[in-house]
Amino acid sequence: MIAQNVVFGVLAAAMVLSAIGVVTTKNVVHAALYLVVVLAGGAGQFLLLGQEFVAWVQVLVYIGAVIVLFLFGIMLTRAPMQPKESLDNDLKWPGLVVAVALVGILGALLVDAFEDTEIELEAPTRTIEVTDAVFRTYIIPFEVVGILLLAALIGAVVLARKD
Amino acid sequence: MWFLENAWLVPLVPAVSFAVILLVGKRLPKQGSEVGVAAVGASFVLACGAALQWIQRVADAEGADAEGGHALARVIGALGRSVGRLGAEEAHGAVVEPVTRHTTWFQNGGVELGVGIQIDGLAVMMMFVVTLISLLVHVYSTEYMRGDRRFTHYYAALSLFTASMLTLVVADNTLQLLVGWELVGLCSFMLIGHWWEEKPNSDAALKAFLTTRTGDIGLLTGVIMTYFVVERATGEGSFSILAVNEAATSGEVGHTLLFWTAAALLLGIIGKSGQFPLHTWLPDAMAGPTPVSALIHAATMVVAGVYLGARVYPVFWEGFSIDDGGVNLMAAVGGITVIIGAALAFVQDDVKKVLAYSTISQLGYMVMGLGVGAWTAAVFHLFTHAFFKANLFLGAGSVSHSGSHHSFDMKKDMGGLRTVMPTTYRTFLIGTLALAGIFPLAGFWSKDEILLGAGENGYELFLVVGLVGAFMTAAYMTRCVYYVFFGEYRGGDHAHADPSHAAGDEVVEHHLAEAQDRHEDDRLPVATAHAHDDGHHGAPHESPGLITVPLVVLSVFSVFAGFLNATAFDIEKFQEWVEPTVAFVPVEHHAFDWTKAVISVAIALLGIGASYAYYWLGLGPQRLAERNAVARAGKRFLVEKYYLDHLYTDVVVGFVKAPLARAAYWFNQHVIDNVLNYTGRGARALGRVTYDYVDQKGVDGVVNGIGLTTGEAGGAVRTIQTGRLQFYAFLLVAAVVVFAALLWVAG
Amino acid sequence: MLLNQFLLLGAVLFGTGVYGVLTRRHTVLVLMSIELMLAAVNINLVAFGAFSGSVAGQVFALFVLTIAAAEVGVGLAIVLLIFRNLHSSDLDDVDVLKG
Amino acid sequence: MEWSEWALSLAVFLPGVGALIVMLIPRAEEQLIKTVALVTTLATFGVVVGILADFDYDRSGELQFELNNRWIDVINSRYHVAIDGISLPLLALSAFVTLLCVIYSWNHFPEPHNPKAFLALMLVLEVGMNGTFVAQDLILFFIFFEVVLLPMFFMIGVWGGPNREYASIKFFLFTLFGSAMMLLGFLALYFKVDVPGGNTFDMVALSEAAGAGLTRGTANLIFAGLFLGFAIKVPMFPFHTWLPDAHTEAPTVGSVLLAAILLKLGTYGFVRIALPMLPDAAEDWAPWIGLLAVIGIVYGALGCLAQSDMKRLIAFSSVAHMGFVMLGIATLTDFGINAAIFGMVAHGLITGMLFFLAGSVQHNFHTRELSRLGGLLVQAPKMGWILGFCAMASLGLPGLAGFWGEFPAILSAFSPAEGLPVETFRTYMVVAAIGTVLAAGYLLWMLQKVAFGTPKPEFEHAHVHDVNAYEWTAWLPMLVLILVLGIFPNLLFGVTDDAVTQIANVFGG
Repeated sequence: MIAQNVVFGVLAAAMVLSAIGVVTTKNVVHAALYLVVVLAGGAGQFLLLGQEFVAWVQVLVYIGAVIVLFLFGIMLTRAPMQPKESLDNDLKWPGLVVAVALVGILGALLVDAFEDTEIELEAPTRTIEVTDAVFRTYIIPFEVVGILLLAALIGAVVLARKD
Repeated sequence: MWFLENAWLVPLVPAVSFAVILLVGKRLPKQGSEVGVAAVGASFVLACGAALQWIQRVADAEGADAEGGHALARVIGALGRSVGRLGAEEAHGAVVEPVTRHTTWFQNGGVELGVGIQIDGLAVMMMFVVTLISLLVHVYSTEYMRGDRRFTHYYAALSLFTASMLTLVVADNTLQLLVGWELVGLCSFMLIGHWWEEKPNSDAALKAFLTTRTGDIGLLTGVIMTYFVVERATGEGSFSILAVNEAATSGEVGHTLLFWTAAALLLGIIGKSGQFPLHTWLPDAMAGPTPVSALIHAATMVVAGVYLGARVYPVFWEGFSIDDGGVNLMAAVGGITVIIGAALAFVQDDVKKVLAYSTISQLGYMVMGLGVGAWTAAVFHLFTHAFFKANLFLGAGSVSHSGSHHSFDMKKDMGGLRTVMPTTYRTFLIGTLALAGIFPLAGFWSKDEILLGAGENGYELFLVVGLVGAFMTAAYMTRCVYYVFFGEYRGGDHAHADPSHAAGDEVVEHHLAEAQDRHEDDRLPVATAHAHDDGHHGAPHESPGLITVPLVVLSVFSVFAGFLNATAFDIEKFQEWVEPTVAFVPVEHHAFDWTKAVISVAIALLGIGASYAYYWLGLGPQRLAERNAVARAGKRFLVEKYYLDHLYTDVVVGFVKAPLARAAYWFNQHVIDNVLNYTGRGARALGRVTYDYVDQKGVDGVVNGIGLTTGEAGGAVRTIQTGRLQFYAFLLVAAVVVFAALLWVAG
Repeated sequence: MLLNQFLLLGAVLFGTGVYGVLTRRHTVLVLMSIELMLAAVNINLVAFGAFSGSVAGQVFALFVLTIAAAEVGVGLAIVLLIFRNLHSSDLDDVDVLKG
Repeated sequence: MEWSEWALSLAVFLPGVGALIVMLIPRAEEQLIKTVALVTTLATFGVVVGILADFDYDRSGELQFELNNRWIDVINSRYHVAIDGISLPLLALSAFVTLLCVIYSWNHFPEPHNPKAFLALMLVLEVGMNGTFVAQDLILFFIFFEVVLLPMFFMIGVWGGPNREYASIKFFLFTLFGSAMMLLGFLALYFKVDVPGGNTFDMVALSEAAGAGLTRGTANLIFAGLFLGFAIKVPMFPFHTWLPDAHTEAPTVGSVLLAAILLKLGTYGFVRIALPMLPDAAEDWAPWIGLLAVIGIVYGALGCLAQSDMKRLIAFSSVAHMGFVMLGIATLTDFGINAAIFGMVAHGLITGMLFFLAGSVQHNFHTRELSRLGGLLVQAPKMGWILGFCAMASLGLPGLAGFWGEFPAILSAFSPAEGLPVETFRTYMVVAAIGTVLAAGYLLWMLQKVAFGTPKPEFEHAHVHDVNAYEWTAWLPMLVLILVLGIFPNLLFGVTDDAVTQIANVFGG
């Protein structure tokens, strides 16, 4: 158990630091790369929890596709690659206060609610169980999401098309 | 009993007529006027039927009360006017129940609130007066308003007015009374603003509506309080007038509540009946057509306030402790109005305005009468005043219609008309004498009774006020008669040459109307329109029969109406028929006092004499105002109407409309609307300054910070414009956090 | 392992995301911050799934992923469009529609 | 299933079906699109008329046409719809006004035209409005409440006036903010209230529980959330600033719907949710609500007097009128709440009409500047008279509908529910009565500016059309209703009374 906790700690620290990087860095490309670290860390956490499938999907879809998309977006909009004076608006301090307060209240609520509840890990969830659930119990949402993706695809093409 | 039980038909008939005139009036041969006349005629017949049956009912009750006897004989007897023979009847003590009918109007909170009729002597009397005068005005208007640009609308509004006024009269509950009250206000608005193309007219209409509406704050709250007066006494609220009166007399309602109810209702009366200090709208209301002034702003609508006072009199009686004598709010308001109204009548050049101020003053008498406990006298004065004041107004209308080219300026456009307009002159003179209170005309009897009541009930102050008022009334009316009918005719051709010079807006008005009629939309300049004037605008001449007949009818009433309650000859029919016997207060009746009567007539004659000496004989200090600074200031004070109009228009309305409303709006746009944006700006500036201090330290940073903040100001303006998505998101999140925290802490 | 350690991690990531959404001026960065928030939600879902021993958590996490992908796609398309028309991707500059 | 079970769902979702069909029709087929929209709203109105006919008026205090199906089991939220005497008039109003709006827009489409999108949005809007009035489950209510938001956002943002972007975003964010607070309140109700049978979003059960198990503090806090949500929608002072902007910028039909129905969602929320579910908190809050209400009355009136734009003036008058409604609610008496519901319907009809008129005036003169207008009665007498009629109705002339919303509200303030500070409310009463005079002031002032006098030189030869056939069709029913409700107020009071009495009983009133 200790090993797992150590791994968690390392991953969590990396994630939090990278997340802060995402929202504070002055370079847009760096932000995207920081985001990669956060997401990869998330995948790691999933593995730690024995949820293999979703972990790999996270790696493939997010890190593989979404981030690439972001980088494309950054390049196409000629976002400032070099450190710019400020990428922030003037809500910095109020925003920080609110965000900290939000974390505080969420943390307090969570601690209050779950205290020292342990996660009893059984064997890692097998992919077959997941697919089983997706294609039986959640088949309708699955199809809906499929349509949504299609619509988003077409929508994106229509929007971005030059005409 | 049929007429009494079905008295709801009386308002209903004109109401139907209103709808008919509105919908098909323009297509009828006489453009709807025939419908109006017929409907009001029918109402008049119904009202007369109700009056006869009420008299019979009173007689029956007395018959049952006394030794009995043949009812029919008593009715005939009661109707008779022969002095002495029947006057000795002792009527007191008989209880005559009002005839009531009602049906559910709406229910609220399980309480059913009704609409219905309560017909008693007071209501019957009012029904009679309203329908009679309305009928005469309808007939008169067919000639007077002939060719008007909105003839049909005029008749529709008259019908609606009659219906609303009668609704108010027959109402069995204060709420329904309020409905009628507001509706007559609406009709008054429509008719004052009848010629709304010209701004002064619509201004006058607005002023009338808003001023009476100001009084209605009181009426509204007062009516509401009557509901709770009943609730205090019986446990269940009600607007029923009978219930209110019973509750007020029951002694179970606290005096404070009754006082405030009475005070609130009095405010309503002040607004509607042109009492000081809300009287200023009434003279302006003369912007409407003259028959309207006669019907609405003299004889009927403006007495609605007095009627209300008479209707729920026990509330005032108890609330103001009228029994105690001395001074009370109601009598004071009435007394002040008597004097200030009469004083203003002296400086008017417009004959209608003289009459308007006279109306204010006479209404003051009525309110004062109620205030001093002379209920019957006040109501009797309402009754007689309606006839002679309508007579005077219609007479003034007749003069302007046929004698002065539609002008009402008696100094410039009238004079010497007594020979060319003999009928008008005679009827006007009768009206004047009746108003002045000369024995034995109608005004004498009613005014005398008010003075008598004031004297006997412990209100000596108001006796004096009344006498002073009587002197002034006689004097200004004599002045008015002098300018209109005596001296040289001054209405030469100058009115034609320079129409804008004429004081009455109606001149321009009427011609415009005719120009429009003849040339449809092709609007001609006023001067050209004059070229088309034909015979009836030429030399002064007597008005046609449609105008003079109503005048004659009214002067007959002005002469004889007073004998209904000629206490000097022991006739007390009016009191017997009209005074309520159910849920009423013990008002005192006093024997006729010859001394006081002689004094009051003498004072009136003195007033006439003084005026006669001043105007006819040229005695006294002529043109004083031009020579003496004090007199000039005094006159100016009067001409400016005590500056009350300035107070209301410039100070009150001006303040509400300009600084106050603008300030509120500014507050809205710049404070409330921007509180979010300013919060953001403040926070931003604060953050920036802190950041600079922490981060860059030193003077440089401060300078930078100031520079940035100043630069921000420009951005902030833009901030207001764009709505700043992220800023709103910030607020959203912040609020969620705060609420979550609060909920967590609380739960 | 405690359930809370995952949940708290999620909370911190979420808060960071909120901060980014509120303060970043560049549209793409705002989108990234939203991704951050979604990632935090995913961690919560998966943690609860593991805690309760059901696959529902995973399945929902998958849905979130899909929807996030769709959102990024459409979002970037819009950004592209705005950029093409305004030559800026600064959120503060997106105000042409105002009067 | 019985008619009585699916009737409400039909009334709610039929416009949705219509919207779908409209979206499937090619944009060029304008005539067909309009016809479909008209038929849909007509059919919806038909269904509502059927409901009106079938409604058991002797049991108007009970829920009727009830349907209670499983929906989201996880959170114990059910598809529960039903109506009683309170929701019935509002549902009818909603279907009625939408129909008239479709008729009015027949040839009045604002720029950029596009009837397809416009009508589709209007139909979706109707789904939300009807749904809100019939929902008996908080989640369902919330969803419909939010559905209303988007179509209106687009209506203002796309078809609005020159400053539409600002107005629409302001409207959207304001109400969204309120909704978020309201949702928090709903969740708190779900978790905190002791209801037999476990946590629930069911409005009936929550009303019966009447906040059982909550401490006074918690209840007050939850009420605060609900208050924010509803008060912004009403809108109450000082949350009203979105309203004048939204109204001024919105297209005519948008303004009408906004005034006639959308504002009522807020007040309806108070009556249906906030008061019965949290009676204790309501008592604590009532004096403050009353205070804000009377401030709104006077403040709105003053705002009106400062306006130079006819439509903005009418918009501000809404603030004042909704103040009367809220005053009625704040008294927590049956009289007051009845008045509030009457006021909602009356305000919907009257202010809706006024916005229609403002729209037509603008259509004719291409301006709404009061200083430039004048002599409407000369150029378009019928329109002028209708404007006069509506102004009179709006200032609360007895005999017209507006009076019955104001008078009982003022009356109830004389004697509010037990436990409320009597003197405070009597002060409110007097202030509200003064408000009626101010109302007369600004409305007549507007009437004088617009209708009286002679046309200004610049418009002397303008081509002005008087009320046309479409306008007559759309307006006449409203005008008739204003008159009929004014003369026979029991048509409405009779329906609402029982249901209202039940709510007010909680407060011992």
